[in-house]
Amino acid sequence: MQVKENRQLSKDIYALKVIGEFPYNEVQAGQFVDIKIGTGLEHPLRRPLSIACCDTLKEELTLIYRVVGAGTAWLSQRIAGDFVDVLGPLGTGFPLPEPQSSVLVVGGGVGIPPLYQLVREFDSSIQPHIILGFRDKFDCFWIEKFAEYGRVTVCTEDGSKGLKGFVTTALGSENEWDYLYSCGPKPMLRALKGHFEGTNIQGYVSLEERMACGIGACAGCTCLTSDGKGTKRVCKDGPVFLWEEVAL
Amino acid sequence: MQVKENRQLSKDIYALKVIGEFPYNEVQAGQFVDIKIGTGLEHPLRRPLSIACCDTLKEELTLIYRVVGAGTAWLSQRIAGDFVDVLGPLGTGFPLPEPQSSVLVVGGGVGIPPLYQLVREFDSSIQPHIILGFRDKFDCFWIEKFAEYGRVTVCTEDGSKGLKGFVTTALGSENEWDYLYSCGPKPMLRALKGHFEGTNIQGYVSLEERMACGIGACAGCTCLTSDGKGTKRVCKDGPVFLWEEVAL
Amino acid sequence: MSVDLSVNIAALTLKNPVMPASGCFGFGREYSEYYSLDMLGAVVVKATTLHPRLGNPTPRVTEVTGGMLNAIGLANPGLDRVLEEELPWLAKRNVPIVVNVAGDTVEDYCLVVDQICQSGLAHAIELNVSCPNVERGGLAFGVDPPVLRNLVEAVRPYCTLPLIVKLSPNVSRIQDVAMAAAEGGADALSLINTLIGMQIDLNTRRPVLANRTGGLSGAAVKPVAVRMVYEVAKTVDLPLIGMGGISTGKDALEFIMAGAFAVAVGTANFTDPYACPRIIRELTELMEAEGIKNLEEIRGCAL
Amino acid sequence: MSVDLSVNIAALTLKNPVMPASGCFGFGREYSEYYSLDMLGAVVVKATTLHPRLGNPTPRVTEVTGGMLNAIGLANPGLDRVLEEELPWLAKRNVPIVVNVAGDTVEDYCLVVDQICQSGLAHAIELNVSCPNVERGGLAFGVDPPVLRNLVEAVRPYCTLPLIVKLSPNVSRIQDVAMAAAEGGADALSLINTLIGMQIDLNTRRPVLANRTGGLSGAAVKPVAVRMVYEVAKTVDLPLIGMGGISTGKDALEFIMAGAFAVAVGTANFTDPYACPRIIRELTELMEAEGIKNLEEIRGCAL
Ligand SMILES: Cc1cc2nc3c(=O)[nH]c(=O)nc-3n(C[C@H](O)[C@H](O)[C@H](O)COP(=O)(O)OP(=O)(O)OC[C@H]3O[C@@H](n4cnc5c(N)ncnc54)[C@H](O)[C@@H]3O)c2cc1C
Ligand SMILES: Cc1cc2nc3c(=O)[nH]c(=O)nc-3n(C[C@H](O)[C@H](O)[C@H](O)COP(=O)(O)OP(=O)(O)OC[C@H]3O[C@@H](n4cnc5c(N)ncnc54)[C@H](O)[C@@H]3O)c2cc1C
Ligand SMILES: Cc1cc2nc3c(=O)[nH]c(=O)nc-3n(C[C@H](O)[C@H](O)[C@H](O)COP(=O)(O)O)c2cc1C
Ligand SMILES: Cc1cc2nc3c(=O)[nH]c(=O)nc-3n(C[C@H](O)[C@H](O)[C@H](O)COP(=O)(O)O)c2cc1C
Ligand code: FES
Ligand code: FES
Repeated sequence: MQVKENRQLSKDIYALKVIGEFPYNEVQAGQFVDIKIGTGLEHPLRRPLSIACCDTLKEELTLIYRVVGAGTAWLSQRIAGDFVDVLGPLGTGFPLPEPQSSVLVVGGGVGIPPLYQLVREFDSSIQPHIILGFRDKFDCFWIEKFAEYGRVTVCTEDGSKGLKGFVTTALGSENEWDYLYSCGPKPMLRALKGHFEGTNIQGYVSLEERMACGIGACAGCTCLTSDGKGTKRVCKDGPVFLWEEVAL
Repeated sequence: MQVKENRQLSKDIYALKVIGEFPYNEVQAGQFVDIKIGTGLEHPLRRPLSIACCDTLKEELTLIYRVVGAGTAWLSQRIAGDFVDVLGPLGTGFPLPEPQSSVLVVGGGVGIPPLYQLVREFDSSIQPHIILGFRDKFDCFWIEKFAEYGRVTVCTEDGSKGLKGFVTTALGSENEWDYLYSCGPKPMLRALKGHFEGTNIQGYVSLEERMACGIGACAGCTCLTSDGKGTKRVCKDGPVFLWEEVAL
Repeated sequence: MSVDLSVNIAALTLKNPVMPASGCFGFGREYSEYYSLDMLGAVVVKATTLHPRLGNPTPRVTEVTGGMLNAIGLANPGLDRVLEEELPWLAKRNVPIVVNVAGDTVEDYCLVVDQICQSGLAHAIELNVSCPNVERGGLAFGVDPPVLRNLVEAVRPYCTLPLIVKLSPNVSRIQDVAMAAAEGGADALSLINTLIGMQIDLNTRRPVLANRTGGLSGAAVKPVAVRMVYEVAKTVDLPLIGMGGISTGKDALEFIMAGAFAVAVGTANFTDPYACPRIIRELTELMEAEGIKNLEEIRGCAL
Repeated sequence: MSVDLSVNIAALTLKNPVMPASGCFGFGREYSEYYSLDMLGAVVVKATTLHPRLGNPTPRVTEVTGGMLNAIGLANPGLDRVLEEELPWLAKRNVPIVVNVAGDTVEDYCLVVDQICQSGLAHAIELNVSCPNVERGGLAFGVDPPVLRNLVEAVRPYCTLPLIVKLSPNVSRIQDVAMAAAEGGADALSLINTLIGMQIDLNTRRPVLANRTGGLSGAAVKPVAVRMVYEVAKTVDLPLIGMGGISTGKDALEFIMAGAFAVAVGTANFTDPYACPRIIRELTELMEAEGIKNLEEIRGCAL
């Protein structure tokens, strides 16, 4: 696909827009694409990035990524017009909530991107509460874009924007939700599950694991099922799971 | 250094002009530069290319290369403005002839480029005979540029331009030369040496060998001395040698 | 010009010499969404063990320069489910099936080989004696010639299909283990499995892989693999399946010139899910361009 | 913050842990045109043998993905000229000199080690028991524990300087050869030398290297090297010099975290003639950024 724009959103976070042939219509929120790094043999493993926005009209995908290593550094240097090899959409995304239901959406850091595509897909009857956790005010992105789809609460670890603390700080006492959709670091997912233990909430978590094939063939990215007796492939069976399915 | 121009001269031959900081004034004809391929770790060995032209006024180097593998293919894709990592000048070049002497210059294929810088450095009293051997008419380059510095005879293997045959075809019976400067495939150098056996000609050959360090430290590129009892480093002691010094 | 890509490995006839490497292709289902498996010379499935295995904790894959490390730890659904669910599905395609077998004990190997051969669902057995990730697993069998010979001899009577023994590269003299496998009764050899490597995360200051070490594969190991194929081709008179860093038709040709009858493609599938059919096409085009009519013409020409 | 990069390897004190690897730096003259050798932790010179050696026919180097193959074949001017011309020049710099010694026989090793120690021109000996390129050379000594132990024991009485034994990676269990070297009396170990590889030229259909096989080095081998340093650090109580694919300060840190006291840089010098001083600078900056005051703080932290 071709880079349309690769914009720096903060010190190390970028939004990459790519266009070109892609099965835009098949995208499900929570799915990801797998991107080839470099043109040679130095980087044989693709890098998984969630689909932050799939615009089927404009035929363009947006990916939001943090530069953490060689692959994302390479990606950050692509400019409009460059080609990148994008495989996808891959994995199993978020099942959508029933219309009219009460929905909580919680994301942390670069776990936030797939939730944007998710809230875009919600039925208009749904007004989710969206909790976004960032490191600090410089790390924040897309808050206004999320605000178009629901009530947004921002938390930062240092309190430099919104509430101070982790996303759990923003949960409050209201526990009567039908659905929870979450993506972010494992401790966050664990804390969320703990918080809602015993309620009737239907909780979806999106997991991260180092991947090789990205399509379910290599068994590289498995996670344990919650009984500890079986495995699921994050790339194929997930990345989105019902939280009772998997060990967090 | 920065690419000023990377022009395709024929199907697989390119002329690369680079500018930027470089000790232009230290260049001796027959020396080479060593170029880093790619930006990552895939290609650890630099590629040696002869200096075809060192323009000290414009402060620019010209290199002429044939695309034969991954490194030269990468180089052929550089465009004006790109940066390339150029190490040099390296090696020991051609000692210049005494003024007034009669000089024969013989090059084959991509052995021709360093001879251009050589004839440029000749004293104006010298009118060399320059024999250039190419595969076929499509493979020819810089014939007119050489013609500014001496009498040029072109040979092609298939006779599609100039004389048909190898450069030795063009030697004729005249054997009274003071100097011979040659660069090209080993069989050509051997044939030249054979041809002038017994004459008083001072023969210089420029050798090629696969290199690692390019500066004389790894012993990768050695050639045997003519007695077979010692070695010389093509990258440091050469690439130019008196033909009695080395085994051809 | 039309080129003949077919090749015989023991009693097995392959329409072309390119197959996915074990463990990099599951049981074929996922890649069949990208292309028809019928295009392949064969399909080599994931290591199958007597009992199901969850494998090692994650992370169990990571990238290194020109390659990757894996410490999957032989995760697989176990013999029963492989026989009930995986092989029957694969057997419906029109492609020879090679089942990679691993075990902790000689008995395990014999049992699994026996049942797979009896099932009639496979066309050859590949004995994985070299997986470096399981404590009591492959490694012990694959690096000691007498131990390997014993294993192959023990398995041989149960193996009614062509028996391919897959060699570990973590040895001083690959010829010696190859010879031991031949003496034990192998019909063919495949090589190389992964070298053992490690990567350390500078932030956590710990090995990246939960298992600490993992198997190195990909372009980085290709020179070692080509050398080993060459050494074994010179000394052992068995058909060889070469692998280790193959990602283009040229790479495949390099192994064939070093003496390989066929080649397997592992890590390259992850970079490009279409790697296997692309390599078949590139190999065909190279042979056409060079006027090579069949593989025998060039096999081992660099020896 | 100021960081202390100094390190002791046996009786040798290095101002920093970075040295060029043997064979990749000649006897220092060429690189001294690029920077002052005084910046280095030490200089390890090319393998020195009793008699001069021309080495193997060319081509004897070639590039592979993420690395290179070399089959130099221990080309060197021989003990006499090394003692007369090379070491005296180098001894005028302010940097410890490690002389890498190779030989075909135990006697050769003893003779060369003896004379170098007596010359007073060196600070340590590195025994190259692993060069894979010479028919009767290093390989035999380096891959068989008892043979290695004998060699080290034989050399030990002649070696009045710190004795570093350089291990070959072409073995199944590096711990066993490391232990043998320790038992023989080594003061320190360096690892790894090159893996054995091959590249075939598709045009000539022959191995690229005239020697056919060559030693693989560079980034491609780094995971194997880190793993081996890690394994040896866990089992043998000697200071280790780690090498294999180091081209940045981060790479150096990875080896130190795996248990290395110091590191050597080979192939990376060819990519960047300033590699060694750059790596020293990068390592210093990394330690500053991470608040690491000295190397001991992190040495072996990944074990
Ligand atoms: C399903 C999925 C969706 C993701 N979506 C996003 C996203 O939308 N935005 C974003 O910034 N990041 C996302 N990540 C994480 C992202 O894939 C890694 O940050 C990225 O691969 C790091 O590559 P690198 O080369 O820069 O880092 P390096 O550390 O150099 O990577 C080395 C290797 O480790 C792997 N790796 C490193 N960190 C991770 C990680 N956290 N998870 C998985 N593999 C890792 C890389 O893929 C690569 O193989 C996602 C991960 C998964 C599994
Ligand atoms: C002193 C010297 C001057 C040279 N000048 C020129 C010149 O002006 N123009 C030109 O076109 N070529 C020149 N060459 C040859 C040029 O260096 C090779 O064609 C080039 O390195 C090939 O690189 P590659 O990656 O495209 O090919 P590959 O075949 O992919 O190269 C793989 C490896 O082989 C080495 N190699 C391949 N062919 C040769 C060769 N013929 N000589 C040396 N090493 C080789 C490469 O450096 C590399 O390490 C010169 C060689 C030397 C030694
Ligand atoms: C993720 C992964 C899993 C593997 N699993 C197995 C396995 O189950 N059995 C086996 O014999 N080899 C296994 N291998 C080794 C490959 O089959 C192959 O021998 C090796 O990867 C070298 O080939 P490559 O460089 O093309 O990947 C595995 C390799 C990888 C990368
Ligand atoms: C061209 C070359 C020559 C070498 N010569 C020697 C040698 O003479 N003695 C020795 O012990 N190791 C020799 N080596 C091995 C290196 O010292 C080092 O162990 C190996 O290259 C791994 O490090 P690297 O990946 O940083 O190159 C040589 C390596 C190369 C590339
Ligand atoms: S990454 Fe291969 S199975 Fe998930
Ligand atoms: S290339 Fe290293 S000595 Fe010439």
